[in-house]
Order: sequence, then C-alpha cells, then structure tokens
Amino acid sequence: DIKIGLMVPLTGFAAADGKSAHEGAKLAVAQANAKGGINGEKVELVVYDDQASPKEAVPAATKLIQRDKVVGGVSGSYSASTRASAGVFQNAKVPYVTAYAIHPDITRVGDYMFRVSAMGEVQGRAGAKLVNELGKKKVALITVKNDFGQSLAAGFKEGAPKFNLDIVGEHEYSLQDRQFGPLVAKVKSQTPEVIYASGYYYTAGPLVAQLRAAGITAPIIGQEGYDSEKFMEIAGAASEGVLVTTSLDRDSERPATKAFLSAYRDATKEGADMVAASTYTAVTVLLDGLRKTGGKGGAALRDAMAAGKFDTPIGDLNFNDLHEVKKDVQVQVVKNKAFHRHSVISDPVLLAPPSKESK
Amino acid sequence: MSTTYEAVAPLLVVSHITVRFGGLKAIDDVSFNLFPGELLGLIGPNGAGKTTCLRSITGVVRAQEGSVTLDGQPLDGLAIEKRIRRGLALSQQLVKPLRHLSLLENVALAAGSAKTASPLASLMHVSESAEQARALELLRSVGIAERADQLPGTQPLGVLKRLEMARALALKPRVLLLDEPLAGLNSKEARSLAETIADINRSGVTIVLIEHNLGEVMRICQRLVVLDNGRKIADGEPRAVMNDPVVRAAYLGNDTLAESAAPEAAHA
Amino acid sequence: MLFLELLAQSLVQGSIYALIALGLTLVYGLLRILHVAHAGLFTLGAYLGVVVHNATGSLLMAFAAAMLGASIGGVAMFRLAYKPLLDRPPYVALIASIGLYIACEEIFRIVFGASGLTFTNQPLQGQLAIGGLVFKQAELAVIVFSALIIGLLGWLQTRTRIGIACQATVSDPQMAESFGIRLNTVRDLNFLVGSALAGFAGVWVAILNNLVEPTMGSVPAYKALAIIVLGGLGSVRGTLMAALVLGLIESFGTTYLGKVMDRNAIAFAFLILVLMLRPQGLFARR
Amino acid sequence: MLELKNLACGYGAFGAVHDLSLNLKAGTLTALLGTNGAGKSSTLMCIAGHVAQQGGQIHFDGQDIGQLPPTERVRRGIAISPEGRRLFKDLTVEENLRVGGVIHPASYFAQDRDRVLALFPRLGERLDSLAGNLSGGEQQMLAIGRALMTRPRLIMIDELSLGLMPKVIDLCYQALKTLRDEGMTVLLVEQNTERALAIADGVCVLESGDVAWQGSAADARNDPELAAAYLGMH
Amino acid sequence: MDYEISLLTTIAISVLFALSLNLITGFCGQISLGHAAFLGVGAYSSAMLTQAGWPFLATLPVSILLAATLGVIVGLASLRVRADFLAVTTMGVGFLFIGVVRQQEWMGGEMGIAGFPDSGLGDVGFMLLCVVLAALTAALCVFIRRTWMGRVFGGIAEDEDTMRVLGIDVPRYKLAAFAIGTALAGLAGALYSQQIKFVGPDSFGFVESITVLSMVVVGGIGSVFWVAVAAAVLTALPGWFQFIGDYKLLVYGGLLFLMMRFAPGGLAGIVESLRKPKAKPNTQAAAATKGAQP
Ligand SMILES: Nc1ncnc2c1ncn2[C@@H]1O[C@H](COP(=O)(O)OP(=O)(O)OP(=O)(O)O)[C@@H](O)[C@H]1O
Ligand SMILES: Nc1ncnc2c1ncn2[C@@H]1O[C@H](COP(=O)(O)OP(=O)(O)OP(=O)(O)O)[C@@H](O)[C@H]1O
Ligand SMILES: [Mg+2]
Ligand SMILES: [Mg+2]
Repeated sequence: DIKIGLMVPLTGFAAADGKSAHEGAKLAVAQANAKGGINGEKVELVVYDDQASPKEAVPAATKLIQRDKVVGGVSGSYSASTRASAGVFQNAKVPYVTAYAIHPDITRVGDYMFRVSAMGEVQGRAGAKLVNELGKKKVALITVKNDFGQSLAAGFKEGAPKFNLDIVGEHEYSLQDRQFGPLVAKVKSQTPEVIYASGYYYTAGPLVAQLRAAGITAPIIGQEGYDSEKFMEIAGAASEGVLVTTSLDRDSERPATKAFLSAYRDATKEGADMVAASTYTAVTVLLDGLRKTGGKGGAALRDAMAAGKFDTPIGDLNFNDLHEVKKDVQVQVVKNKAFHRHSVISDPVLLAPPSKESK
Repeated sequence: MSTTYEAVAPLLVVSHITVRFGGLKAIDDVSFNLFPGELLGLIGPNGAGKTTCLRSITGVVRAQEGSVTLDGQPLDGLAIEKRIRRGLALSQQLVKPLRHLSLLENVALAAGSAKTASPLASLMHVSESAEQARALELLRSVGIAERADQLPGTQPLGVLKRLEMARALALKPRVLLLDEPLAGLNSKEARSLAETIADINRSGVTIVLIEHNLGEVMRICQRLVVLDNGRKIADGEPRAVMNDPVVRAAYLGNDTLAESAAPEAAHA
Repeated sequence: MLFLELLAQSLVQGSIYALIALGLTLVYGLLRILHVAHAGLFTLGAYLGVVVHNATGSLLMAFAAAMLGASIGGVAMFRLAYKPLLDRPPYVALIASIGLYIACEEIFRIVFGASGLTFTNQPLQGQLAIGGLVFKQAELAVIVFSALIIGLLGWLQTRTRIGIACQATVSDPQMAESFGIRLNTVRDLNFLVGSALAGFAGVWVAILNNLVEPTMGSVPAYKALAIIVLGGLGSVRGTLMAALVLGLIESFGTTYLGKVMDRNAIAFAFLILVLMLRPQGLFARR
Repeated sequence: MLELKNLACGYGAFGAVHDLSLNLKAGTLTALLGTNGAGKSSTLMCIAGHVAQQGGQIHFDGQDIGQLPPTERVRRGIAISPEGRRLFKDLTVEENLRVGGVIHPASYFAQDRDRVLALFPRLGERLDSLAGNLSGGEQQMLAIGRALMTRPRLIMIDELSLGLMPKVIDLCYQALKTLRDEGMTVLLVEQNTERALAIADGVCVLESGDVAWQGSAADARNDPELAAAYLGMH
Repeated sequence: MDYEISLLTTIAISVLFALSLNLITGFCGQISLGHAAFLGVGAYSSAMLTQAGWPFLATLPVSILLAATLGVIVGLASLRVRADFLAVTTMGVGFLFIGVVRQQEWMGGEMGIAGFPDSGLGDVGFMLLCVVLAALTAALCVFIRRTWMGRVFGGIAEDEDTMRVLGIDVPRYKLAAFAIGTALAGLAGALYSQQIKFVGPDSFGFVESITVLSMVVVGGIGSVFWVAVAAAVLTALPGWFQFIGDYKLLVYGGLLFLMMRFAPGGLAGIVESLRKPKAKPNTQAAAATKGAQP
C-alpha cells in the first residue's frame, strides 16, 4: 500500500472544520482507490488528530513520517498547527500539501511545502476589488482576531487605496464571540456603505444576523470562512444577499467541480463547503503527483507536483516557485438559502500569490 | 519588686493605641509599659480587648492610633514577621499548628528561625537535627514530649495549647506574649504549666500573660494591667488591683470572689 | 446615541453573564468548588432547549426540558463527582470538574455533531423600540428574567432561614447537621437550583445566537469564575453587580480599547485591578 | 433519659472510648471528667452522632438512637456545645442563633434569643458581628447560646468554662442550675474540676478511654484519692 | 527513532514545565491558573532573539530572566489575594498575556512567529539538552524540598498567617517561589519554541495552563517524582490515543475526572496508599478536625 498522511483537528475547538476536511480527504482517497489506486497499489489515508494545536502537531507529524512512513502529507488543519508540522515534513523531505491554512510562512518553510488555496492577503485584495465593483466606497472593516482575519485585513487594506476606498471604521472581535452588540452599535454609528467582515460561519452567522437586526442594510462581504451551509442556517433570513469570496463556485459548469459536489453529497448527505473542497483538492493534487512518480515520494514527488497542472473542483491549479497557486477568486452570493455565483474576480496582478522574489 | 521598675527603661512601651473594627472600638487609647524581666498579667472581661491588644503589639491587627516601641525602637508599620524577628513571640488564643508536621517538627520549624531569615539563607541549609533536639527539649519543658512524633490534627486541646507555647519559646523571644495558655487544663496541670511559665520568666524572658485563671495569675504575675471595654481600668501590683472595686465590679462579679479567685489569691 | 446603545448592549451582556454566573455562585457559595463543569450544564441546557423546541415548537417545553435536564445533570455531578471530594483540597475538585467539562464538550460533539445546532423556527425575534433603542424580544426577556431571578435569590439567600441554613453548612457542615440542617438536602437543592439556572441561561443564549455548539460553554467556564470572584465569591448581590460591571467594561472597553487588548484581556485587566485594590472582591459578603 | 450501654467509639481503627456505660436521669447534671485525651469530647460527639460508634448502644428516652443521623438527634432534643466552639464563622451572632433555632417554628425565635441574651448580655452588644470575629469568651457564650436555641432536653457542653472570665463562669453555672431545676438534663465536660464537682449530681471519670471512676458527686467530693489521681485537684 | 526523540523532547519539556508549576502550587501552595503565560514569555523571547540572530543557547538566560521578572510581578499580586482569588487572578494574568501579545505586531500578532533559526544542536543533541535540563530541574526541586526553604514553603502552603507569627517573611518566600517557578517555566518556554519552531498567542492560553495544572494534580501535588511521571504520561497520552481518534479528548477528560474522583491524591496518593494500606483517617475524623478550630 501507499500511505499518505492527513493532519486534521478531529477534536477541540476546530473539530467542525476538521470533520469537513476529513470527509473531503476520505472522498478523494476512496475515488482514487475505486479507480485502481496508484500503480495498482491501494492508497491508505493515515489520519492524525492535531487538535489544531502546534504542540500536538509536532509529535503527530513525526509519527506519520517515522512510524507510518507516509510518502506525502496533507494538512487539513489551521495555520498554527500546520506551521508546526510543516517543519517536520520539510526536514524529512516529505511533500506536504496545505489545504486551507493561510499562514504566509508555511510555504516558506521549504521546497517540500505546497498550498492549494489562495492566501489570506490575496483574498483580502480581491475583497477590496469586489467593493469597488459594487460601486461602494465607505467600508467598515470587521476582523476576526486570529491569523486568518489578520491576513485578510492586511490584504484588504493593501488593496483599498488602489480603489480609493474609504475605511470608515475598523473593528475586531475574538473567535469565541457570538454576541456583537457593542460592535454592531459602533458600526451602525459609522454608517458604512458596505461591510467587509471576516469570520467563520459560526461567528459570521450570529454577526450577520445581529447587524441586520440592528437595521444595518449595507451589503456584507464575507470570505471562505462563511462558506458553509451552516451559515445560512444560523443567520436565517439575514443571510440573503451576503457576498462571499471563496474558492468554490457552486454554480460552476466545470466537470471537476460538479462531480465533486455531487460525489460529496452522496458520500456524506451534506453539502460540501470550502474546507472539504480544499482538502479534497489537496489530496487529489498529492495523488496526481504520486501517479506521475509511480508511487515514489521525496524529491521526485516534489518535482512532479511543482511541474504539474491540476484540474480540481476549485479550479485549474499550478504552483509558482514558492509552491503557491495562482487562481481566480469566486464571488458567491446567498440567494434562497444557498450559495450561487455572483461574479469572478480575475486580476492576475492583484491576485498574484507571493513568490520567491517577493518579500 | 514592682516598685523598682520605674527606674529601669521599659522594654516594651504601648502608648495610646486605639484599634477599631468598623464602628467598634476594641481598644481605646490604651498605654502601658513592660519592663525587662517582668511577668505582666493582662486581664479583663471577655471581649475587653486583651487579645486585640496583643495582636496589635505583634502587628496581626493594625492599630489606627498610637504606637508600640520595643527597646526604644518603634514597631509601627512593621509587618508581623519583622516584629517577631525583633524579639516578640506570640502564643495565640486560637491554636493553629501546622497540620502536616509532627509536633516536634512544628516546634523545630520555629527553632530554625536563624535558617529561615531569608529565602536565600534557607536554601543553604538542609540539616534539621539541631533544631529537633531543641524542639524536643522544649516539648519536654511543656510536658508533651511523649507525643513529639504525632500529628497535631488529632491532639486534644490541652496538648495543642502547650505546643503553641513551645513553639513561641522556640523563637527565643525577649518578650513572650501568651494568650490564655492555661485554658483547657485542669488545675494541677494549670499549676505546673504556670510554674513553667514562671521558670521561663526567671530565665530572663519578659512575659505578658493573658489569663482568666486568676488563681495562677495572682500566683505568678508581678504586675497586672486590667482592660475593660477597650480601656485600661487598672495597672499595678496584683493584690492592689484585685482589691480595686472597679476591677471587681467589672471582672469578678461582686458576690463570687469568695467562691473562686479569692482563696487562690490569698494563698498565692 | 452610540453611548446609549452601548449601555443597552452592556445591560444585555451583563444579564446573560449574571444568569450564567448565578448558578455558579450558589454552588460556590455552598461548597467552595470552582465548578467549571457548570458551563457544561449550560451547554446541555442549550442543546436540550433547541432539540425540544425544534421537536415540539413550544418554548415552554424547551425551557422546562433544559432546566430539568441541567438540574438532573447537576445533582448527578454533585453526588457522583464532588461529594466524595469535599474534604480534599479545592484544586482536586477543580481538576475533576475540568475533566468533566472536557468530557461534556466531547459528548455534545459526538452526539450532536461538531458544527452545532440551530432553531428551525427561531423564537422571540420580534423587535421592540424603547426610547429610540431597538431591542429584540429575547434581549428584553433576558434582562427581565435575570432581574427577577436575582431579586428572588438575593432575598432567599439573606432573608430566609433556608438561606442562612445554607450558609451555615459552608462554615461547618458537621455542626450544621447537629442543628438539624440536612446537609444532603441542602446541597442537592443548591445544585438543583444552580444547575437549572445554568440550563435556563443556556436556552437564552441559544435563542440570542441561534447557534448551539459543543464549545459554547468554554467562555462561560472561565468568565463566570471571574464574575463570581469579582463579586466577592458567594454573594448573589455581588455576582449581579460584577456581571453588569463586566458587561459594561467589555462593551466600552472593546469599543474604545480594542486596539490595545482583546475582550478577555480587558475583562481580566479590570478584574486584576479590582482585586489589587479590594482583595475580597467588589462586594464581600459583609 | 440518656443511657449509654457499653459504648465504644473512635476514629477509623482507633478507639477513643472503649466501654462506657452511663445513665443520665432527667433533670440531673452529670460531669464527665478526665485528663487531656481521655475521650470526653469523643463521647459527646458520639452521642451527637459525629464520631463513629464502634460498639454498645445509645438509648435516649428508651429508644436506641445509635443509627440516627445527627439531624434527627437534635430534633429529639439533644444539643451540643462542642469542643472548639465550631461556630458558623461567616454568619453573624444573630444568624448563628437563628441556625440554632432552625428546627423550630420561626415564631419561637425572638423569645428564645432574648433568653440567651439575658444570660449573655455581651452577645446582645455584638449581634451583628461575624461569629469568627468574636473574642474567645464571646465565642464560648455564643456556642452555649446556640445550643440552648434548640430547646434541648439534653444539653452537652464541652469545656464550659474555657476562655470565660470568672464572672461569666459563675453566671453559666448559675444558669445550668436553673436549667437543671427546670428539668433539663446536662452532660458537662470540664477541666475546671472543682466547679464541676460543686454543681454535679453524678460524676464519671474517664482515663484513656476507660471509665476510671463513676458515682455520685457527693462521693467524688469526699474521695481525696480520686481528686488527686484523676482530677488534678490539689 | 526520530519519533522517539521528538516524543522524548516533548516529554522532557513538559516535565520541566510541570515541575516549575509544582514548585509554586505544590510546594508553596499558591495556585496558578495562568502558568502558560510564563511559558509564553520564555518561548517568545527565545524565538524573537534567535530570529534576531542570537545563538539559541544564549537566549536561555534571557528567557529565564524575563519570565522570572514577570513572575515576581505576579507574585506581588499573590501577596494581596489568596486561594480562589489568586487562582482567578493568575487566570487573568494568562488572558492578559495572550490578549496583549495578540495585538503586538512586533511580536507577530495573531500570526505568531515562525521561521527562526535552528538551535544547531541536532535533534539528538537538543533532546539531550532538554532531558538534562529536566533532570536538573527535578534535582533542584528535590533539593529545595530537603532544605529549610522546602519546610517554609510547606508551612506557607498550609497556613501563611501562622508562618508570619513564627517570624517568617512570608512575602519574600512567596516571591522566591514565584521567581524560581516562573524562571523554570521561562526555560521550558525557550525549549518549547525551539522544538515547535512556531510560537503564536494561542499556544499559551488557558487550556495550556489547565493542562499543566492537571499534570501537577494528577501526579500528586507537591511530589516531584510523580508529577514528573504524570507530566510524561499525560504528554504521551494523546499520541497513544490516536487510534481512538474521535474519542481522544473524551477519554482524556474522562480519565482526568476518574483519576481525581478515585485517586484524589494523584499518583503519589495511590502509591502511598499501596505502601501502607491501613491508616488514613476516615472522612468523619478529617471533617471533625477541619471544623475544630477553637
Ligand atoms: N477582627 C475583628 N473584627 C471585628 N470585631 C473584632 C475583631 N476582633 C475582635 N473583635 C471584637 O473586639 C472585642 C475585643 O476582642 P478581644 O478578642 O480582644 O477580646 P479579649 O479581651 O481577648 O476577650 P476574651 O477574654 O473573651 O478572649 C470583642 O468584642 C470582639 O468581638
Ligand atoms: N479526629 C480524630 N482522629 C483520630 N483520633 C482522634 C481524633 N480526635 C481525637 N482523637 C484521639 O482520641 C482521643 C480522645 O480525644 P478527646 O478529644 O475525646 O479527648 P478529651 O478527653 O476531650 O481531651 P481534652 O480534655 O484535651 O479535650 C485522643 O487520644 C485523641 O488523640
Ligand atoms: Mg482573647
Ligand atoms: Mg476535649
């Protein structure tokens, strides 16, 4: 058998995303095995729970490599733990594909690191462009206080001057907040034309509901953290019209996307979210690479992946010299309690991921 | 004896201290002197403020007004432990041994005060044998040596009282403050412990003794200070104080003197 | 206007805090246990509330189920977990309680899923305008209920024989028995009432957020401790004041100090400041 | 009214009292004497239901109460003023008295409290103080007062005179006499042997958990050997 | 083999960290629910200094010093508040620490610090360093236990008022306990940052503080050997439990609870009761002595 590793937060505060990531990865492996595996060998997915904690991640990653002898790994986890496990994979020269963690340093750890999602900064810049395309100028920026929110905000603020946006207020909240009374009151007092609010569905749901309840009607722009059916469930009617920048286009005509969405629903009886799609993608990218090397890992696998082009549910991917992907950002809008295509932001310059030269 | 003290400089001077607890004046402008080598009895009705007075001397409670000086040096504002290190020792009315140590170790801990003067010093010393030897001696002197290795948790009150005294003595104090050391002892035991106290006094330790056991107080004290309702109402030679009608009214209850204290006092 | 809205929001937040912390105050006041697992009962209440409401559509049933479930859970915790540990040092019960809380969180996750539950028909979402301020019905209800309950408990605790009997068991349980106070009854009762309150608070928070997650108790788990300590440990009046003050500090603090510290840090900076000035808390029992 | 038959009690494996038989008639005062550690306090706490009974029986009003919980014993009329006072430190003096009367209807309270305050006027001045802040003597008064609040038929007082000033000791003994004459049964533990013997009807002397002497107080007073050997009198 | 080395390193760091709390909470009785903050101080200072070009070993003294300085400040708080108030105050210190660090761009803010140079000791060398330091810490603890300082700490843990009446400068001893304990935590932090190669605010939060406290309590508060054992076991546990994946934390929480419920004295308590199965005062007696304060 060929073993690949998955680091994922099955327990702890990030367990909800961990579950999606796990399902996505399982689906990718199952599909590969159904097609006869790699070189006739079955693929085995070795899953370790890292609780999204760096402390748990290091021993788990070491174990994946030393005990289970995986030829490649996928991180379906958050930035902090991914950053910690990345070092272990790099040292062992085992390719490691990050699904949705956005910490910029992950790919800088070394040449065995890959990332299939757009980094926070890139999405933030796309957000700024979206505001401009909506024809609005006065923005209130609401930021979830963690690495995800911080990098989104950084990207947004980087993009804002390019489009002459006027940031009328910056607000922060913590990951555990579900009650936003004071924040909402302050936003209201600033009368923004549009709100750029980062968060995850479990913070964004209550946040959007409370913004709307306070009578704020300005459009709300969220990002891939919102990208879950749960968001509509929680925010209810208030979610209608919310825009989301993400990597998954629900109305896409691309075969890879459609196939994934239906296969995921068949497998789990639930709609796929961004985390599931990204992790699925990360695993398929790894498996594609393995197919090219005939199951061999190490430098061969790294080079195969670095050189490859991949047709995935979240778009056609190829990696730059820092092993970041360059791709368009999908804008989805909530209509009738579901995500639908709103527009696509494609701007190769604005959306350029960092490369070896940059920074 | 008491008359000669006026010539000597007092060892401990309590001057005009007042202690309030909320609205209650537990001590109201009390002053007295303690002369070197003296055994002073501090008596008075329940709630008169005797314990509070001792505690304000040791700094356990802060006096709002007045000052306490030891050997001419003011103690005001000093923390308890600093005062203790200047040579005070307190045997409390509410007995509080350390429950995880044996009686011997309880006393030995106090006996090691030289080694515990500062954290750094304490880190330099390991051996406890000298202190244990002294502790055993002290336990013997208060009569509970045979229980040295037991834990205090299960000891009857009388034993704890003596332990408390041994521990205070282990600090080698210049002034020993005793709060009802005889309570809970029968008369024979009280007599012998009082004897011990007198011996300690003769060995050069100045003592303030709070006691309701008037018989023993009259027998061993050289001078009495009487508090009532937070005020000092008498100060002087025991017999004279006891015959003071104000004291009798406040403390003894007029008719009962005959029954208890008087005969004791008489043959003291 | 902003000022008024912030004030109103701090009142809402303070009331929620008060509801959660009250049950804990009762338990702490009686047994001096830092009962972290209280937050687990709070979460249990929230889950039961949502599940029952979704099944029956009745808010009354939802509250009844939540309070009943939480109080059964609470009494069970006391009997099985804390009672044998009462004469141990307090951190033993604390760690046991933390273990219980972790287990609770995990059980909720395994049973109800990691991504949480929502109301199919979210109740009490109507809006009311009072003096230019807009409140949700649910927000007003929280304020009113916590005021009522706190009033009642305060009266029970300080004015009635039951209250005094409870407090007697704190100082010296054995002697309290010797004066005819049935220790087990008093303690069960306290856990019953305290846990029911936790369940009650859980349903309200569920309604306000329309989201019940396995980890929703993790903030209350420590915030409530901070509140009861700030309030002076064990006093109902103090808990109320501390909860409101904390709501106020957090609302204004995050609005004006958000750049320097986060919400927790603001709350705890205030707590530390208060404790340095008043080591016995804002309102010591006397 | 209280009858101890071959009572043995102690802590875990340790026996504090081995074989104590004692018969208290209603309206009498019995002094339980002995040196430190003899087992007096253990006996009282065993009767109150707090120290494990290891053997024998406790009959109260002819019924075996050995299995009853403490809460039940006090309802039957047994009150204790324990060694160490064991006040409810965080409650005020008044509240301590209230707890004392908690088994009775609230309407009894004012009357019972006033009776206690008449006995210990000092407590009246300190009604709103926390019990933990009282002076040693005041605490002792409160402990006795609290026991009286239960309207006991048998009152057990451990170390009555401990920490009390002579005047109050007199008052207490006076009060005990009165109570006894009103029909209350008293079981008294005292170190102040002289005072106890002067008032007691019966005497029991314990020594290391065994009965060393038992009889009427009159006999005890006239037995110099007893006084010297066990009672520490001189 | 690498896995064992990595695990051993993690365990050694945990042991060191747990012993550092044991000194404060176990020896001196000052309960702390914010001990991870000191781990954080050590980790951040070492990470930032190595990033600035310092050799790793040279950052150790700085980490120790900074953590101890903060520790003494918190120790000052312990002079004002006691028991449960202290517990919650220290918990507040923990939240304050990460709350402030979060907002500091120069400390990496939410993103934390990553990508700092290696210690240069190699995996085995670093593991040996950690193990030796943990062993030295254990030895120091055992030594402190045997000195007069240990006796004084024990007394303070039980009843500081009485210790004052014995003329012992309780504030200075408490500060000493905090200084030594937090200095060691700072050392553990520096090692931690080297091992994980990433420090971020969330790694030093309440959960971490609770985890280390549970190591101390599960081991048996105050016992050097058993606390070290508990730290090792609880650290390795999640790894062993990988196979139960989804139920990992449930089992962990459950074990924590059962351990306290049935062995409140911790591992040390279990061993104690095995050694002499008979004695142990029954609960009634214990309650009696607890209440009996004349
Ligand atoms: N911490 C305190 N808070 C409030 N009141 C107090 C405090 N300590 C003592 N008091 C009150 O101050 C008065 C004096 O108490 P103190 O203990 O000094 O009396 P005492 O003379 O030692 O009496 P006793 O002989 O009964 O021990 C008492 O009425 C007592 O209730
Ligand atoms: N909680 C306990 N656990 C174990 N042994 C105890 C406990 N309490 C008391 N003892 C032991 O029981 C014996 C009897 O103690 P008790 O307190 O009954 O004596 P006492 O006659 O009341 O003495 P005193 O006059 O000093 O109060 C003593 O040896 C004592 O050490
Ligand atoms: Mg006194
Ligand atoms: Mg006794």
